[in-house]
Amino acid sequence: MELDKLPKPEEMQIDLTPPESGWMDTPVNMRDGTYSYPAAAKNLKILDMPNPREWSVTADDWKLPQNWQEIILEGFKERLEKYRSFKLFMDICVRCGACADKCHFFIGSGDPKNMPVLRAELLRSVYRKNFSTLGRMLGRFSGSRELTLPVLKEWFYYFFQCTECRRCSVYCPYGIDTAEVTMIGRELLNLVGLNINWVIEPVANCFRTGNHLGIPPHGLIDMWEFMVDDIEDITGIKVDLPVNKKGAEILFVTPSGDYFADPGTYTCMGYLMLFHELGLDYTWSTYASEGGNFGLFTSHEMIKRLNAKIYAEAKRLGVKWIIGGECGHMWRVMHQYMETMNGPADFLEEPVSPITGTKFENSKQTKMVHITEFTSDLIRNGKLKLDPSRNDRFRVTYHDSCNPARAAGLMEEPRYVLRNVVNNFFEMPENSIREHTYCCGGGAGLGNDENLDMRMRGGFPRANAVRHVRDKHDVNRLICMCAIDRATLTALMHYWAPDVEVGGIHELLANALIMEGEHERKLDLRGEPFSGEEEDEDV
Amino acid sequence: MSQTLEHLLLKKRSAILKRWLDLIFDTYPADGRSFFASRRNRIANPVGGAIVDGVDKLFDWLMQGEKSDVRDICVFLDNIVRIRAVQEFSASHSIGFVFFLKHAIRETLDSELRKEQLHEDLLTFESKIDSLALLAFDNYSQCREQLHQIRAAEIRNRTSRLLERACQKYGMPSEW
Amino acid sequence: MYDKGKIIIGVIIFLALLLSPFLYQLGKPVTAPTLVLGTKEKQCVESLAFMKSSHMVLLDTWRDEVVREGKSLYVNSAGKPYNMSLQNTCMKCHTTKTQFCDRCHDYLDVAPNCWDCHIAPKEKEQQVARSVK
Amino acid sequence: MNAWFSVFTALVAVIALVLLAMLGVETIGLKSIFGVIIPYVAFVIFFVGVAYRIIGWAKVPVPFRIPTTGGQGKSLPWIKASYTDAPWTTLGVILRMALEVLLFRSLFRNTKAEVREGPRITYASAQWLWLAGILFHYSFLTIILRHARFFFENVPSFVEMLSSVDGFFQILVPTLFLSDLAFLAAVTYLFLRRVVLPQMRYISLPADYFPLFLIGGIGISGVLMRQVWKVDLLKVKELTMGWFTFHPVVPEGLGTIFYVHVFLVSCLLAYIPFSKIMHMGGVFLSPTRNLANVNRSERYVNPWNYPVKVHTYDEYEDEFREKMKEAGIPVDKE
Repeated sequence: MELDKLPKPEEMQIDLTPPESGWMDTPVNMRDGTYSYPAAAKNLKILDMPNPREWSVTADDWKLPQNWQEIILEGFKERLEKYRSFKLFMDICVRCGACADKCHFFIGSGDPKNMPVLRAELLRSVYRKNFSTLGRMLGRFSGSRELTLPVLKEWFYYFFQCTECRRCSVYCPYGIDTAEVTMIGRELLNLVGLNINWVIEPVANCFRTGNHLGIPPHGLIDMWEFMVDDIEDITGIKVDLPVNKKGAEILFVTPSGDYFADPGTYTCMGYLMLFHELGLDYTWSTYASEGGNFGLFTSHEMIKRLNAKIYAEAKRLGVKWIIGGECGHMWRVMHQYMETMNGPADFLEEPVSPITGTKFENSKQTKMVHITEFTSDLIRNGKLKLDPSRNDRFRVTYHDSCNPARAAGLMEEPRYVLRNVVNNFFEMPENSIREHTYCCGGGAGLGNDENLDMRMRGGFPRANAVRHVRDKHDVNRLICMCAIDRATLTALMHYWAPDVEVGGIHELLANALIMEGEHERKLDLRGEPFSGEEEDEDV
Repeated sequence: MSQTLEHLLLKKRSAILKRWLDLIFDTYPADGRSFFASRRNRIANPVGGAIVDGVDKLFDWLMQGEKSDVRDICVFLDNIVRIRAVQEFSASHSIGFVFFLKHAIRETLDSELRKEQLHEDLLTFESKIDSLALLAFDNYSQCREQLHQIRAAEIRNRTSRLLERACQKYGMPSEW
Repeated sequence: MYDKGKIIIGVIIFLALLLSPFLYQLGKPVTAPTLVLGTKEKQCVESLAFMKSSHMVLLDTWRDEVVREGKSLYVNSAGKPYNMSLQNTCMKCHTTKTQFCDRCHDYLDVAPNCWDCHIAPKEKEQQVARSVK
Repeated sequence: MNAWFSVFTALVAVIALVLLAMLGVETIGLKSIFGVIIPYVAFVIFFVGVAYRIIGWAKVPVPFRIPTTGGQGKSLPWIKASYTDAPWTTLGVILRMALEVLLFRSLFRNTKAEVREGPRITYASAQWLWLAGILFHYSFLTIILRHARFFFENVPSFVEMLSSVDGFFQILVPTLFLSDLAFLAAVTYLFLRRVVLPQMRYISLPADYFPLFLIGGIGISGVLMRQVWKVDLLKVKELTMGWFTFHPVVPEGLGTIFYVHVFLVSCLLAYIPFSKIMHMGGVFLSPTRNLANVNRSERYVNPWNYPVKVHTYDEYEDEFREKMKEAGIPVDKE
């Protein structure tokens, strides 16, 4: 640019400040770093999903089927007849704006279409046009509009810019849940082949091989054995590794992020050590090796297709009940969908802890217990020997993952475990934890690389609350109960609060766990000395 | 900086800062603008909080004259630049906010500057703002660079165990 | 799952509340109360229409003028003077509170605060009731 | 659509309705249409429309149990669970719904923390929306209940109590009701909020302003009729009792303001089934609020659950059998 043509500072803002035109007339601006790449055709083919093709988000032509409008409207109608939530949420919003400043994407970006109310209005406007008498009659005055290509692009952009975290739903006077709206919005997009690869590839992999990365069974075994070796190095104990073991009492399912991705792997080692120490009769499965379910980010049908493996495997192996590991959206599926979709699991028994004899009454129908429910019961009954001082190097805070907090009500159990395994635990500000928790910004399939800027923006409210406790209490470890969190919060902290590391609950538990026959432990699961830097030289 | 200009800047501090903030918030969409500008707590409105605080500190730093420490200012600057580095598309948009201060000062002190013939002093002060902008540019580049590192680290982390195992098993170098 | 039973009960309750005025009266015509004027006088202090809609304003003005300003004479729009007194002017004609004032006030559920201070003139029925007691 | 255009459109629509009533009654003299026919038609539309909409929702199933948990769920006996925010009993659900419907519980959560001077963060609740909402709905309800004196021949006793409490301060003659004041204040706040806050202005449609103006118009015409252009209440009740006894009469001498009021109310009634005001029924049906968080302890049936294509274990083992055997993983076949 020539110097004399440089814009003045006040001119620079012109293209950023939208004119006071209404939202209906403001088309979406796809910027690099804020959208996700489309799903590869091969993945759609594996899943028999419609319109597999290679296409680009920034291209004008999205290679849609000729009658795409008809397909979407047909799908719209079908879903209005199937989901009361959807129909109701289309009808009763009064646009009071209570949700507006609750969305982490809006808080971080200021983009008005990230206000939950407007995100839903993107669908509602089309709903009014096609399914409401007054809307059809009054046209734009009632806030209705045609389903055009720009509208569709807007849907794609903003429904893949919602992490389905449900924070807005907590504040809505009518309980309107944007996650429900986004889920249906994505289902509609899927009907014409609009989806993102970071969702569809894990789905395709999971469908075929049982886990998101598409690791075949022998690869899994290899990974687990690797962990067993690491544990032996650290503790001197070779832990059991039961895989696909028929007749075991318990099937253990956890997200595959725990097998492959740091820092989830340390949590996974924690499970292995805990179960070994208890002498639990349990098994891992290579077929049902994925707790996470990216079907949740695709369609209700896809949730069911992927989730079916859990009960099927439990039945095949003849276990009595199931324990689920630390994961976020996995627990939304297990808690709210699994039993309705693939149950009743009457071939299983009501879960009873073999160690304490505690009946898990709250899981008597689904027969699936959350690992922190299981562990907190152990601690409560004094079944674990713990030395929390081993974790003294860590000043810990806890991030409630959206789904366990707002869709399952799991808030106290993880805290109870944490308080028993660390000495320094600090809560983040009240309006950013428990049911008010801020999303990591990378849930619902948005945790990909191309979308990094958007994630950093969306995750800023969370990171900012972490920074608050970091500055106030020198917090250096952010604990979470979700595989996606462990991955995306790591990146988020790297950018916003570089001295805070991310980890899982059972990693810290395993650090503190005094195992029978262990040699003197100097290193934590990450191979770092318990007491901090001064012993570095000894090692 | 002459006594008079400093005096004026201090006297009109709040007006200048307000104008500067307005200009910064104006770079956001109308609806976000009002949300960011609303006086709220940092947990509920972290962007607004960081910008309001940051602007305050930057101005004070500029007023400190010779005593000011560059390391301090980098921290304050970072609070704002780091946010804008992931919000805005272009570098100029991200760091241009520094120059808005010039605009805010000229606008707020217009008549006084004329009356007291302070334009020369102003130029001196403005060159300091220019240095600030250069620092902001460094800072912006660091942020973007960091994002690239995060990207790489993330891909590595995602399958770290697999790769480590593969390297071990097949004798490949583990550094990559 | 539909929860049809609960919803239908809810809708029925709502609709019943809506219909309650119709059901309560059950189609019987309601006649407005007839007032016993108690006098042969053709003309009240002001016009009939005004008295019907705004007698409370007139009485309120009277009260204020008598109590606060010590005036006692009211000249109506036709120039005719009246003594501003509820008991000596109004009730002189409309002698029966129960059959004049109350009929309308009860019908329309209006609770005027006149009788917080004033004592209604004794009516025959009341006297009878008292003597029995 | 520009935000101001939305305000303008809605305002013009309501003014047009007022003028229509004035014109119809004063100039053309269609008192029986505005006093009887339109109210009847509006009532029928309201009655049938509301029932139709709610039954329309009821016909659609709730396939999954999806409560939003606003607190600790019921799990181990020694963990304190939140009875109303993550209810696990029917009573808990009823209480949650009662809090939601009667006290606007979720809106009340709208706590906004504020930084005061100094390093400490204090949390102050900024619940103006909640307050205005509560004021608006409760004063509206009070006003409707007070109107029962026109709906029943023998006025129920609670109406008099309500009126005496409502007119407690005895300001002006006839007494100015507190609910009228609160109502007009709340409507004004709700309107100003929409136009003053840019993000509210951005999301507001003519369909948001129209009912506000309409309801405001009803309130204003009502207060005017009570305080300024007084009407003969005996005649008003003659007319209203005419409706409810199916012996409609149009008494002479009722002022135009009365017909304007009645016409605006009729418009509101007829508009409700087509509008967002249906939230009054919808709030009861919201699946994120009216379901117990007993997802893992009780069966929930999806009426349209259908079989889907899955990848079975046999298919899986067929693909990986050799590798599995090699890795020492037990297999079903061979």
